[in-house]
Amino acid sequence: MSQIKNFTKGFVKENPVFVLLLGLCPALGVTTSAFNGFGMGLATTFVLVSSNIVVSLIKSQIPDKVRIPSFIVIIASFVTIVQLVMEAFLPDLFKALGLFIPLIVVNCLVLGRAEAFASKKDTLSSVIDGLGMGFGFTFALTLLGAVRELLGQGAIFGYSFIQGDGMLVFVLAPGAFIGLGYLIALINTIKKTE
Amino acid sequence: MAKKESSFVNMVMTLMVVTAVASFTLASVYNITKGPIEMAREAARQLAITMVVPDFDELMTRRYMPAVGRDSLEFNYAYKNGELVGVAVATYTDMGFSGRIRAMVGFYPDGRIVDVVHLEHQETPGLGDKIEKGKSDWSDQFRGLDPSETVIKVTKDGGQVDAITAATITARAYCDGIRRAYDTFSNHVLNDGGSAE
Amino acid sequence: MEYILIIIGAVFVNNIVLAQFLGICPYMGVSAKVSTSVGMSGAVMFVMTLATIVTYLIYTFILIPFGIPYLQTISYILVIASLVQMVEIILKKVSPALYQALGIFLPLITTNCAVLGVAILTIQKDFNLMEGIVYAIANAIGFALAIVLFAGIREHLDLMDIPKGMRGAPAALVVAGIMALAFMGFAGLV
Amino acid sequence: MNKLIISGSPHVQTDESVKKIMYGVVLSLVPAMLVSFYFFGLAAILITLTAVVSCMAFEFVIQKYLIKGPLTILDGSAIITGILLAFNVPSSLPLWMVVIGSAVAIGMGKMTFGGLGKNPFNPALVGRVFLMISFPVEMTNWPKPIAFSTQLTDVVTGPTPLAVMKEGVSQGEHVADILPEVPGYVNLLLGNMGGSIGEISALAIILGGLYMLVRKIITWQIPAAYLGSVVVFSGVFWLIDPTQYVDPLFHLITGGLMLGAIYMATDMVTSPMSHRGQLVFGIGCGVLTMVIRLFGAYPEGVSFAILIMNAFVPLINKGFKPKRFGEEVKHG
Amino acid sequence: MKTFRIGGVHPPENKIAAHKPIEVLPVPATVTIPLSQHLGVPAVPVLGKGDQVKTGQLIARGEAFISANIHSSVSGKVLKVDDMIDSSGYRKKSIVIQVEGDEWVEGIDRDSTLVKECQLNASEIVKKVHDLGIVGMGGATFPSHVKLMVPKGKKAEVLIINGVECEPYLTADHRLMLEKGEEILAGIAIQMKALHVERAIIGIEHNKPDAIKHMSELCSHYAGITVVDLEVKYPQGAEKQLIKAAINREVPSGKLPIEVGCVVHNVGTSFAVYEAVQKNKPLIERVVTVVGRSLKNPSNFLVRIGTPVDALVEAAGGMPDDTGKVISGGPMMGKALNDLGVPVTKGTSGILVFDKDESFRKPVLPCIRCSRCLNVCPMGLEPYLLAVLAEKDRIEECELERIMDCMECGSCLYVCPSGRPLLDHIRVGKSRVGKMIRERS
Amino acid sequence: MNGIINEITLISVVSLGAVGSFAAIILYMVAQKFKVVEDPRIDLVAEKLPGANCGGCGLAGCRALAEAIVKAESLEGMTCPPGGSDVMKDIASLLGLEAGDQVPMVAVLRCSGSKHNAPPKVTYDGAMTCAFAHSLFSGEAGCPYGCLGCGDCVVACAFDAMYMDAETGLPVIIDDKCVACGACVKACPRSIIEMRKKGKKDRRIFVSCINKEKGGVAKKNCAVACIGCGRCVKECKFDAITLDSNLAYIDYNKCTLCRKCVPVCPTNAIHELNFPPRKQRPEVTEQAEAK
Ligand SMILES: Cc1cc2nc3c(=O)[nH]c(=O)nc-3n(C[C@H](O)[C@H](O)[C@H](O)COP(=O)(O)O)c2cc1C
Ligand SMILES: Cc1cc2nc3c(=O)[nH]c(=O)nc-3n(C[C@H](O)[C@H](O)[C@H](O)COP(=O)(O)O)c2cc1C
Ligand SMILES: Cc1cc2nc3c(=O)[nH]c(=O)nc-3n(C[C@H](O)[C@H](O)[C@H](O)COP(=O)(O)O)c2cc1C
Ligand SMILES: Cc1cc2nc3c(=O)[nH]c(=O)nc-3n(C[C@H](O)[C@H](O)[C@H](O)CO)c2cc1C
Ligand code: SF4
Ligand code: SF4
Ligand code: SF4
Ligand code: SF4
Ligand code: FES
Repeated sequence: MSQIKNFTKGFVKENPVFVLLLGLCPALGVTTSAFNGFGMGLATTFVLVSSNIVVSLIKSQIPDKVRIPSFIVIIASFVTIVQLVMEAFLPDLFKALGLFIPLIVVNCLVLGRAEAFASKKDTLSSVIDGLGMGFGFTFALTLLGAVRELLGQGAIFGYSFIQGDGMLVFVLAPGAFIGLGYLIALINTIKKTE
Repeated sequence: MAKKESSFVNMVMTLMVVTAVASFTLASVYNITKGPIEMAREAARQLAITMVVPDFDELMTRRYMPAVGRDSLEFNYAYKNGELVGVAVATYTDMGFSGRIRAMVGFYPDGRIVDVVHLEHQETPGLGDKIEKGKSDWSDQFRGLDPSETVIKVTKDGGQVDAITAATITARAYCDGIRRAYDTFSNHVLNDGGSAE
Repeated sequence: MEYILIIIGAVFVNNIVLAQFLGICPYMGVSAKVSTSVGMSGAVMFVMTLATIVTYLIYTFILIPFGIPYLQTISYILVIASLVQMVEIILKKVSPALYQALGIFLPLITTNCAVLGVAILTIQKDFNLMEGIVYAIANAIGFALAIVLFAGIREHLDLMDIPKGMRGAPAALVVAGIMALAFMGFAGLV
Repeated sequence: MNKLIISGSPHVQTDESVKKIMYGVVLSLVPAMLVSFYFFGLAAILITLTAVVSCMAFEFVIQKYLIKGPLTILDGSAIITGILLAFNVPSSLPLWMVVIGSAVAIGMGKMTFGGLGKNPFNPALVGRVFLMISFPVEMTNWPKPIAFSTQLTDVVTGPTPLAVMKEGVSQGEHVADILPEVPGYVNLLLGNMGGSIGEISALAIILGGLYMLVRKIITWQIPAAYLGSVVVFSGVFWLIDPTQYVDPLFHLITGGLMLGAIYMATDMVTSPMSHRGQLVFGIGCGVLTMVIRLFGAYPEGVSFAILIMNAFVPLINKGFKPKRFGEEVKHG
Repeated sequence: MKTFRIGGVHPPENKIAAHKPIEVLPVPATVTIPLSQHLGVPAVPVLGKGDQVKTGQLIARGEAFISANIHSSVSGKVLKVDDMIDSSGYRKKSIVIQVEGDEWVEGIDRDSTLVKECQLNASEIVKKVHDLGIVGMGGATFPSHVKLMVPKGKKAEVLIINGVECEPYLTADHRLMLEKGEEILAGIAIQMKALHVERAIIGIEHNKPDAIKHMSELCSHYAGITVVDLEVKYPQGAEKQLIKAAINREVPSGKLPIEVGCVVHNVGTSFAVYEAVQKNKPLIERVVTVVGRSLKNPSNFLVRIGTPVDALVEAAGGMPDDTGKVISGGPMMGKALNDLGVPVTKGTSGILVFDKDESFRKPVLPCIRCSRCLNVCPMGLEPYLLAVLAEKDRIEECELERIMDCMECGSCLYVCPSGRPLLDHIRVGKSRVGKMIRERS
Repeated sequence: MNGIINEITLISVVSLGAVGSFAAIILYMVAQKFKVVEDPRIDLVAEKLPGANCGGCGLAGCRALAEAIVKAESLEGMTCPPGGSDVMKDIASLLGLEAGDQVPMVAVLRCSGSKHNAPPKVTYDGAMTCAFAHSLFSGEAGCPYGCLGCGDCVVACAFDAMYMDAETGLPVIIDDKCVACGACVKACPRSIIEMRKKGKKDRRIFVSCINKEKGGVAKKNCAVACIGCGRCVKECKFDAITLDSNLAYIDYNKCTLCRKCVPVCPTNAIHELNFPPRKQRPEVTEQAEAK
């Protein structure tokens, strides 16, 4: 697989959210606005790429039985770094994302990629894979956030188009499920016609 | 590329090393960010205070227990040129629609409300979150009210505050928080003869 | 009364899956059949309760006294992961029958945000140990309710020929959305 | 000789058909519709018409262009969905919201799953609850009934009897003090109260229900279990503390209970198959309705209760099978 | 009035030929006699091409336990023993006989005088029934001698005689009861003797008041035989439902009536038993109702087995122009024919001629889950579920849902407002489940 | 550096290190004490899998999938969304599953009883399932062997490799999409579809009929039925064709694709696929349907 393909596959063909259905909790939980989705996506990308690098570097030093705990520790460290840095420098976003920042640690996507990819491939590929998947994740979250923000508040990235409120339901929990459901249906159809 | 086998020593060593390295790194990051995090928190508090009291050059902080309620309130006395110009009370209510609402209420020394800003809440976006200054001007109606004259309750409950449409519960709760602040304020500030000391 | 409010709140009003978006992966993944979803629910309840207890102890007796609460995430996940693995290995040996019923779901739960989420929320909400345990169990019941209902509907949809584009995840998510809509009716119960 | 036709047995079929059933329901809805037109006037007519037309239009568009399957808009089910959706909104609702509600009811509630017969949730209720959550302000703005009104804007609004009751009780007033604030029981029965377009007249709805029972469109199990459990549940609380809980009759004839019990819970697509299951379903609806009415944030819980019970239907169908012939071995 | 409890439907009765006395149909030019006219193993021919036969002569022997002898219904010459098209269009081994005169085998008493007394003991009766090829005339054509032999360890208490004729249109049993009531009762007495039972109940539906009256009167001369008046409801004639209706016992799932001490026989079977035991006459003719709304002359014919169907239709006024469907049997359980050259067999109770406009099924629409099918299923099954499970080939689940209890009565398909082909799918499911069960053991 | 490394660092390292090693020790002891003997390949396969335990495969975690694969000794129906096809390929080579060189096969329809060749005599009006139609009657055309045209095979094909041709009433197999899974063969109640060797350049020759009735009877129902005349058997120099119960069958292992038998069939029952057009038209028969 060429590195470019490796990188681009995350956007649509193997999009972690739309196609692989991984990391759905943050995808649903934080996407009340496009910006929140974007922020969460970047945070996840950072963790993904960093832990991919570290894992691919030290993979041969890890005995099997403690492989998963070790990976988890590595990932958790990066998550905590994100947590601390974000709280220090982006306190508003930190508040908005809330519980879902520490939960990056259990995002199936991160651990899955560390295990499936980084623990087997060389560092460069791992980085590219991490970036591709991360951006795909970011793309998905931003898109879902934009849709929900547009329908729920009549705005995108905070810029309002309408007076008053939109359809509140899209800001609330049901809207997350419904929005994602129809987005996946849409992506499926697009993929098929391609 | 031979994998290490899972012997006892290997396992413990590996995990120990990994955790040690991880915690070392984290501790470093923690130490670096500790300052900024506190600054950010402080800045947020400062911002809220400046929004609800007149211009000041000195702050003094005290905590008082309210007559009703589990936790104490934080009183920020604001002085300009040594003179008390206002008190910013960080108050709370547990009557909100979902969880505790915290707000900062500013009083003139005579007990009139300067302004109110929310600090923290989990009310429903689009409904209860209209208490936020940025989302709606609903909370502006408290400006200049004197709680000793105006009943800080929603009209449905016989007060003089207009409720938020379709979010009476939140409005009711917000009033409760403001009253808690005022009652404590009047106990500790007004009844003390208007001075903090 | 306190406990009853916690239970009603966690099961109906703030259902862990339908309102808090935790544990969506197993919710989508292990809900194809009612029988497996029941097994999964049992395993979640077991692990969630255990994890909440252990992490609570770690938090109050290690992280707080030593002034290192920022290590919450990393220590929690480490403990949960080892705990689950340990339980799995023990179960496999001691009670193969129980392992068949629950154990096969255990590895799935290690990397489940519901468990870690509830552990963190227990601390955030200032619960004491007993409240934390009740909270964990209630959340597990909420998870069970959501996933078993959902599995029932999915089995039903399996028999219908739903439109091609909606088959699988999209229809499942829309169903989850409508269930979340319906559960909003419980608003204000606590 | 012409070609013979071959098929498996049986070779005769009833002349009952989906169309006949659906139009039977539509017919039975006429009394309630007339009452609503009487009290809410032109606005009610407009909303009902908009809902029916847009429901049919959405079904047509989706079937033709998205699913590309056979067209069935004339089978009458979309008409029912439209009418019942309209019946579940206040007469002051802006028409564009009615259109959104219809789109959600048909698009999300029904066609997402392939159309008639495949939806797990009641489409009209999906639309209604969606609107309720999306536009809480407009959806809880209840015009006061005025005979033969042609007014479309600036109507006088007021809370529904249930909302008055809930608000009053939550403020610590006694039921006896609140009751004078709401219309008397006869008026409640006839429909002279604030509320959604079609839910106001319990009498007209019961009339329609009887017609459907006689035509065997519905069975008695669900309405009976539903209403019965509401009476029992509210009765118990009423007996315990009549100052805080109003009597069962009030609960029966206010709000959307009648409409829900007779038309929405009985939707065969989204209710259990066996009689035993239907009883369980009805009881579940009744209990949930009362839990929400008495303890929840909403004064009314019928829509939510039915939707939640819809989610239970597959499990009920699994757990409550019809009685099998030869199930228990009888001796002698 | 009694009836069974669960389910049931009320299709329009259309008993057009109810008042038509039984007519004897002339012997046709050739007859085709299939070797498998009964449930169980096909009979084995005992003669070959070119052989000369007499009416009533044994031409094929049922050698297995569940099988039946077959006798020639005419006299003449065997044209061939070959595969002939049967009612399904598949070819089945049959004996084709060219009719020459009508010469009967000796020993057959063709006199119509009633012979009530029966000297034979139980096993002799069974042997006679076996030898003379009597099978159930109620539709299933189960060899009657098997049913007259109570298995070891079981005890028969009641003989139930099925005079229900719940199928619309059909009137053969009705006419038989009116015209041959005496003989039927004599037959019942013989069957009671064979089974060693003291009690017999004749179940007749309320829409045949004349038959109820007639049979009740005749019964007064017999000890232990009573008539029970049953509410009109399809499928009351089905064995398990009839037992439930008549004596309120439920045959457990997968079990035979003898489990609850019952044996069920059709009135036609009783008549055939009478003729076999008292008159030595094998089962070579039967009453067939030929009806149809456009048919000029709906009739009840006494027909020789092997007569081609078109001869019957011809006798009833000829095939109407707009015929769409010809059914062998009743409208609920019968089989649509694709060739009118096929013969009448021991199980043919009627020939129905449908106009084109009543021949097609309703257009198939999606199931609206109205639960009508489930409410009418007399076995308490969930036809809508069985049908989808079968359609999706989910055979194990079909078995768990007790698909094998389905007796193919067709009530579900009849009642479905969406016109779903429920029974078609269920039949496929049943055959697959049956195969699975057989492979398992 | 003083601000960055201080006693917090020390406490952190010590306490987390302690937790970590404690976890390791527990894991080790538990693993030792409760060792369960398993197929060692499960571990190998599990190692290849991502270990995300996401449940995407429909099973309870990666190990469950590994166990299922090893137990089934096949990868049929097993997928791993996070790992993708690469992982599955890895596993396949690990277990040597795809090793043997399989002869490429493809499904062929051995019936040409189209509406034109075998005109319907009656109208079927029941459920559109061949299984039921087969049990009910011999078919609209009367051929008890021929295709019923309700498309059970098409429904069974998970690869969209079949469709019903509305004109002929027969299913059509799209060679390129067919993966020879055999689902259609199982689905057909009349065993009309056969799995045959794909042949050189995809060329195939076969008798497109399975009717075992006597020639005359068969021919009455269908113009292109094999009548069992045996001319092809005589024509074939390689003994590839056998005649059994009035039906010729071509053994694809013996057939050399010489196509000599095709023109001699009086009913055009022998089909040739993917051959270039013939130089001179066979003069024996009326033109075969060129489709
Ligand atoms: C999902 C949901 C969220 C809600 N959020 C709030 C809220 O944040 N604040 C609030 O006061 N009411 C909220 N409500 C509405 C309350 O349930 C209640 O109906 C309302 O406060 C009554 O106020 P009204 O008298 O102004 O209509 C919410 C309702 C639902 C269903
Ligand atoms: C395989 C099989 C075995 C049977 N064995 C007996 C039997 O031993 N004794 C008996 O009285 N009837 C027996 N029966 C007859 C049935 O009870 C029943 O009378 C027959 O199947 C026709 O009934 P129906 O028309 O309701 O289907 C048997 C039927 C079948 C199919
Ligand atoms: C759905 C159904 C309906 C039946 N209806 C009749 C009927 O009306 N009259 C009848 O004699 N047998 C009917 N039978 C057949 C009986 O079940 C049973 O086979 C028969 O009475 C046994 O008697 P026999 O063996 O003498 O035919 C029906 C069977 C089924 C499955
Ligand atoms: C008795 C009866 C009640 C019905 N109730 C509803 C209803 O509450 N909401 C609705 O959308 N459709 C209703 N329908 C119409 C139809 O069944 C419904 O649209 C299906 O759920 C669509 O698949 C009803 C139909 C009948 C026969
Ligand atoms: S055909 Fe079978 S499933 Fe249908 S009603 Fe009759 S017994 Fe029940
Ligand atoms: S009768 Fe027909 S429409 Fe009704 S449930 Fe049964 S199959 Fe479905
Ligand atoms: S079912 Fe399988 S063998 Fe048949 S056509 Fe489709 S892919 Fe080919
Ligand atoms: S080939 Fe077989 S399964 Fe396919 S349509 Fe013909 S008969 Fe049916
Ligand atoms: S992201 Fe929450 S369970 Fe997978």
